[in-house]
Amino acid sequence: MSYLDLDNLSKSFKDDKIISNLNAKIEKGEFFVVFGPSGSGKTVLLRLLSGIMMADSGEIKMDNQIINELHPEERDVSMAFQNFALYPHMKAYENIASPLRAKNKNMPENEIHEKVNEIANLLKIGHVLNQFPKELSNGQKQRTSLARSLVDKPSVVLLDDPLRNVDAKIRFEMRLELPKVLKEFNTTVIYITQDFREAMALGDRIAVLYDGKFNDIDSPKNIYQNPSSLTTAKLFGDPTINNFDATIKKQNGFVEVDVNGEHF
Amino acid sequence: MEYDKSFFNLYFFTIIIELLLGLGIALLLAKRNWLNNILGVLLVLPLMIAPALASLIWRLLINPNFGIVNYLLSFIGIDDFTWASHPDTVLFTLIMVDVWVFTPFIMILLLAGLRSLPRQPFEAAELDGVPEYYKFFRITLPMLFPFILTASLFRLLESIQQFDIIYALSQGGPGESSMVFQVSAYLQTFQYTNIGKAAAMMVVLWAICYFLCHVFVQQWHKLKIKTKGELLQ
Amino acid sequence: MSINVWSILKFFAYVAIIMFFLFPIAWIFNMSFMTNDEILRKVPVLFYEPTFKNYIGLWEGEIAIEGFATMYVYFKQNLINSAILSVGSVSVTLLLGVPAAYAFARYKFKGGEDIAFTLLSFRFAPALLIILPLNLYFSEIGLYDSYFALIWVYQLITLPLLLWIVRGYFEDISPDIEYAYRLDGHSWFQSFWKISIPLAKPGIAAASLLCFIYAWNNFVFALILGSSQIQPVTVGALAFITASAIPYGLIACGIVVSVLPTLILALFIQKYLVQGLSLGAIKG
Amino acid sequence: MSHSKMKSAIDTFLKGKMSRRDLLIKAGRYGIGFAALTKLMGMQVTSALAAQDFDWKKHSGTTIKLLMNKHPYMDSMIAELDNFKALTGMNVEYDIFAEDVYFDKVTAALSSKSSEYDAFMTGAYMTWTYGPAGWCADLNDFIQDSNKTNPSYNWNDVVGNLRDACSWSGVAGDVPGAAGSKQWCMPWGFELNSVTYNMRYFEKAGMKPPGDLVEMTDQAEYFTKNAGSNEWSYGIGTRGSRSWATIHPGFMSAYANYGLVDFENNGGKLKAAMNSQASKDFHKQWVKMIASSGPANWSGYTWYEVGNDIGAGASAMIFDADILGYFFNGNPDNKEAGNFGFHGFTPNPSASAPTPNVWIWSLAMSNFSKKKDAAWYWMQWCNGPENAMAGGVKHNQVNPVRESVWASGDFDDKIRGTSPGYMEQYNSSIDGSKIHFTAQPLFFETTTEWAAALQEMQTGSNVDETLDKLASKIDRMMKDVGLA
Repeated sequence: MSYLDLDNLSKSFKDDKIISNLNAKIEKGEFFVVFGPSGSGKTVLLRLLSGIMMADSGEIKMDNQIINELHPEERDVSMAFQNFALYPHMKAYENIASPLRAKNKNMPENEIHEKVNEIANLLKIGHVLNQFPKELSNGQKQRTSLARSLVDKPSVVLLDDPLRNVDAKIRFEMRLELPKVLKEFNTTVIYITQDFREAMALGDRIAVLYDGKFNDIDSPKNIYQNPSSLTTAKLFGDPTINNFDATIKKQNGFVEVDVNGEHF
Repeated sequence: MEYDKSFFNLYFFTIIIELLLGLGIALLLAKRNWLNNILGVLLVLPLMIAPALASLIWRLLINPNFGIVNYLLSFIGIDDFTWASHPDTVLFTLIMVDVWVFTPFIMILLLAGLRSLPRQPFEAAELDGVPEYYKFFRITLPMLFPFILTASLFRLLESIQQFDIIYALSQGGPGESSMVFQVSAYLQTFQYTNIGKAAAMMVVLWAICYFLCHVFVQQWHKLKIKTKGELLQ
Repeated sequence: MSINVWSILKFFAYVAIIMFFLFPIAWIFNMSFMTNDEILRKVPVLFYEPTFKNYIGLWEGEIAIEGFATMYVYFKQNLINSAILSVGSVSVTLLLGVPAAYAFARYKFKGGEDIAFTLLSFRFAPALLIILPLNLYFSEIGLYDSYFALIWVYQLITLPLLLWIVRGYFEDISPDIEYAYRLDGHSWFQSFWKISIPLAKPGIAAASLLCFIYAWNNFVFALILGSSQIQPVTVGALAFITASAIPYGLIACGIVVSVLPTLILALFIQKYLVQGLSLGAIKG
Repeated sequence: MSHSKMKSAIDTFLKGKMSRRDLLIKAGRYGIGFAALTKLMGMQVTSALAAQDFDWKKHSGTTIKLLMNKHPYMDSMIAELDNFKALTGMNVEYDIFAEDVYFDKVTAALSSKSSEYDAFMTGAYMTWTYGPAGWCADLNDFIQDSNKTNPSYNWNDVVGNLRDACSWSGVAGDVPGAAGSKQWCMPWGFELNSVTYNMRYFEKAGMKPPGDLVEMTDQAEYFTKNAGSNEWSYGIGTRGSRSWATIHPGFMSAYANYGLVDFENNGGKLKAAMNSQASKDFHKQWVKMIASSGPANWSGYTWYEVGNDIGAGASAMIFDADILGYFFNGNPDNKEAGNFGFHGFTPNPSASAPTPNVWIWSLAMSNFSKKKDAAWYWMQWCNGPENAMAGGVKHNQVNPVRESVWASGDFDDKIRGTSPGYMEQYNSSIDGSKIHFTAQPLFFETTTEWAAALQEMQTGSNVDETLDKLASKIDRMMKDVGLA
């Protein structure tokens, strides 16, 4: 029995089908990466899961409960936003403590203090807890945002391309660090990225999202070696090579690649 | 109608002057220091005086017999300025008092707007060593535009209806030289008791406002979307 | 060199602005300590013995004109009326306007823009057009001469102003910040109260101040819809003019006193107005 | 001893059973001077009225509400109001508004047919609109009804010109007071437009107050030309705002003195007459005067600025309401208070007496009042002989509308003591004073246009052309309402 069950999820805006009949089963404790080109509906998917948006049809089951109609605050889900979404008028400490205060009405102040410090130290931001978001570097903001999503040990953590807005050095560091931290929490992670290397580095499984659905769901290795379609294969190709205008055609049972008039 | 021209002159000049002046002051005061903070409050003072009372005091200030303003002007060689009592100077006088009273309204809104602009674009521009005027025209002004539109919308709507300053200073005279729609509607209502006729004029005025407002609001929405770059969802 | 020119220009701009906007204010303040005789001179008197007669007269409500008559002013009551009307109006406006502004900013519901525009159109309903029907209506339902009725009518002026200014500020707040707060486990109301309102505070402060000023300065609604018992200072101060003098000193004094509450409010609110950017980086 | 006998004589008088003449003879017999008699009467007024064959208590317990203008008349009424309350057991509430906004308030209240106010202050011109519109009651229904009006009220004691001026048939062109007129309001206090001049300045210049408009123009010019080294700033103060108020005081008084009329009445059809040759000549003279030696910012000038300027010594004389001079003269806060002389002014060299256009502060009854009878009790008390006397003698109720007050020694003493020439001015002017306008429903429209035309002429436009334009404009306006 899977922990998170997405059954025929659909969502469209006006006439635009963003997600159509999407299915997935995600296990407890799994690091599940959703990979797809920009505009493929990754963020919408996360918003459906978090309750920020409601699905047009289909079901989201969590631990066998249908949670479609639940408000964000009623779902045992946390999320780190791509743009961090820190509360500008609260210090980093209060940002991180926010879920603790919300979900555990009577948690004593010292326990909150302990938990905030624990996660902050783990993410190496213990020294900036007294600062406002605008005083933090992007890397620190990103860690604060992560800390906020993890501090209350939610069952499911949604990470919306968290490394997108930080510079290359930090991104590299975090790519190594993140799985370790998340493992300690033994939580289900749904991680969104449009960087296939990141997807391959982090995911237990990778789901490839385009055309509104998951086209492959498999381990990084399998997807890389046996993509189910050309599109998937192309997405996982090395970007430098594919940097030409190329037309890919299936002709006479062969794959024909046409780059600047030359056939392969 | 015979007062179309002064109607046009009055509103458009007034609002443009108030906008430019309000924007200028807001930019001057944008930086936070003690002087600017104090001025930011003190410069709102004219707005805090009811227009009816402000006009009464201005009548005294520009009175040729006792007015301090006239007295001071005589030092720079301006004697017997006719203010609201001559067709050549009445519009100037009305605009001046309106500007005095209502520029602070624009100033407050734009100052609040200026101070709430996000910093990143400015920081980036500074790093790139972009010249001041470029920063102003390419960053400040476009980002401030929704605020400018809001401010001018309210000023426009208000000044189209507002009559107390004009009525107190010139009653639309001398002759017909400063006669505007709302003063004549006021006369129709309260002096001539042609309430029906006045109501008809007011409905026309309302329709004009409605139309102007509609145009403004549409522009406002467009600009909002444009300056935001992306609108969520 | 160019920096010098720039700062000299700036200096003159400051001087010009202060002269134009603040000199009349300073002169009004000055006049409030003068007698009419001292004010009405061909050559202005610069040195005179300040008198508190005007202030005392306003406070006591009775000004004896020696050997002639006694003048009664009801300025204290006018001040109280202004305070009740303005505070009442702004409170109601905040209560109705802030949630409404939020709704218009956040929820693109059907007809939402039309409702927002209709509310805005109240603002330009010419006072002269609506005042007589309103008078008739209020007389009929027994609301003539009540604070309640005036506060209600004042919403025509204050509500659209607040709605449209604050709406812009709400729109500037990234919705993700609110979602993040709700994902933390807070209810919609908590996120509105703890996130949206604090972040829109500079806008709410600026709009409230403007609403207060407009309510305080309103003239025609109170005049027509109320008895002299509930008239604000704006109408009250005009009654200083009598058949035997225009007491400019007293009028100046009335202006000074009537501006003080608004000025104090502005000073109090100023820290929010200034706060704007210091919270900064609302978008990330 | 004689006092108690006198009291009974006064009682008899107050009951209307003794003529004033008889009373005075009796007083003389008892050796009581006029002043003492007046005082004695004042003390006894309330009890005397109460003792009449008239049920003053009929509306006891009723509250009426007044809409009033901020004015010394109102102050003097309030000062005596307790007497009325004691006499009738009624309660009186009042709303007072500044003159700047007063008529806005009246229009709003009446046009919405509000029963809020039972009686209000008004001018006669306003009733030309209010009356035919059905907003105010015809007071004849009350004055002529002996069941409603106390026996000593004596309506005929009110100056006849004023009584007439407050009544009108409602037919455009009909003379106020002519047969078929309705009494839309009753006079309470009035103003004659005469000359108030600064005696100190005139003495310094070696002048006497002007004999006619030409002399006035010359004198005014002298003052304006010699303003530099002197205290004053200019010669003659008149109103100049774009409003009926500019036409009705000095201007209309002088206009009428030249025998000029605003309209020619051809059997109910009115034709504007401002552009007759005589009128054009008059306008030229007038415009020359105000342009050369009126206030520098003449257009826009209201009554209180005219008063303010003479009070502060900026103008040497004004051609405006006599009471304006009177009040500014009396208020010691004005720099030149106490220096004013009054002068009945005959602008036309070939006219024999002044013909001031009259402004009458009057009392009218709202037709929407639900307590008309009670309101009438207050009205007949308010401008009744007793209260008029108290107002004139004890307070600042100038000019009183009752001949008995003018004839009283106390009032005479009071006025002569403070205002040189005032009584003479009154005596020379009152007979020629009336409303010199043609009564018609567009009074405010036409006079406002007239004022606007004056403003144009004062700032340099051609008098003949401007007046022709004005006349045709006014003819058009009259035609629109079927009056031309």
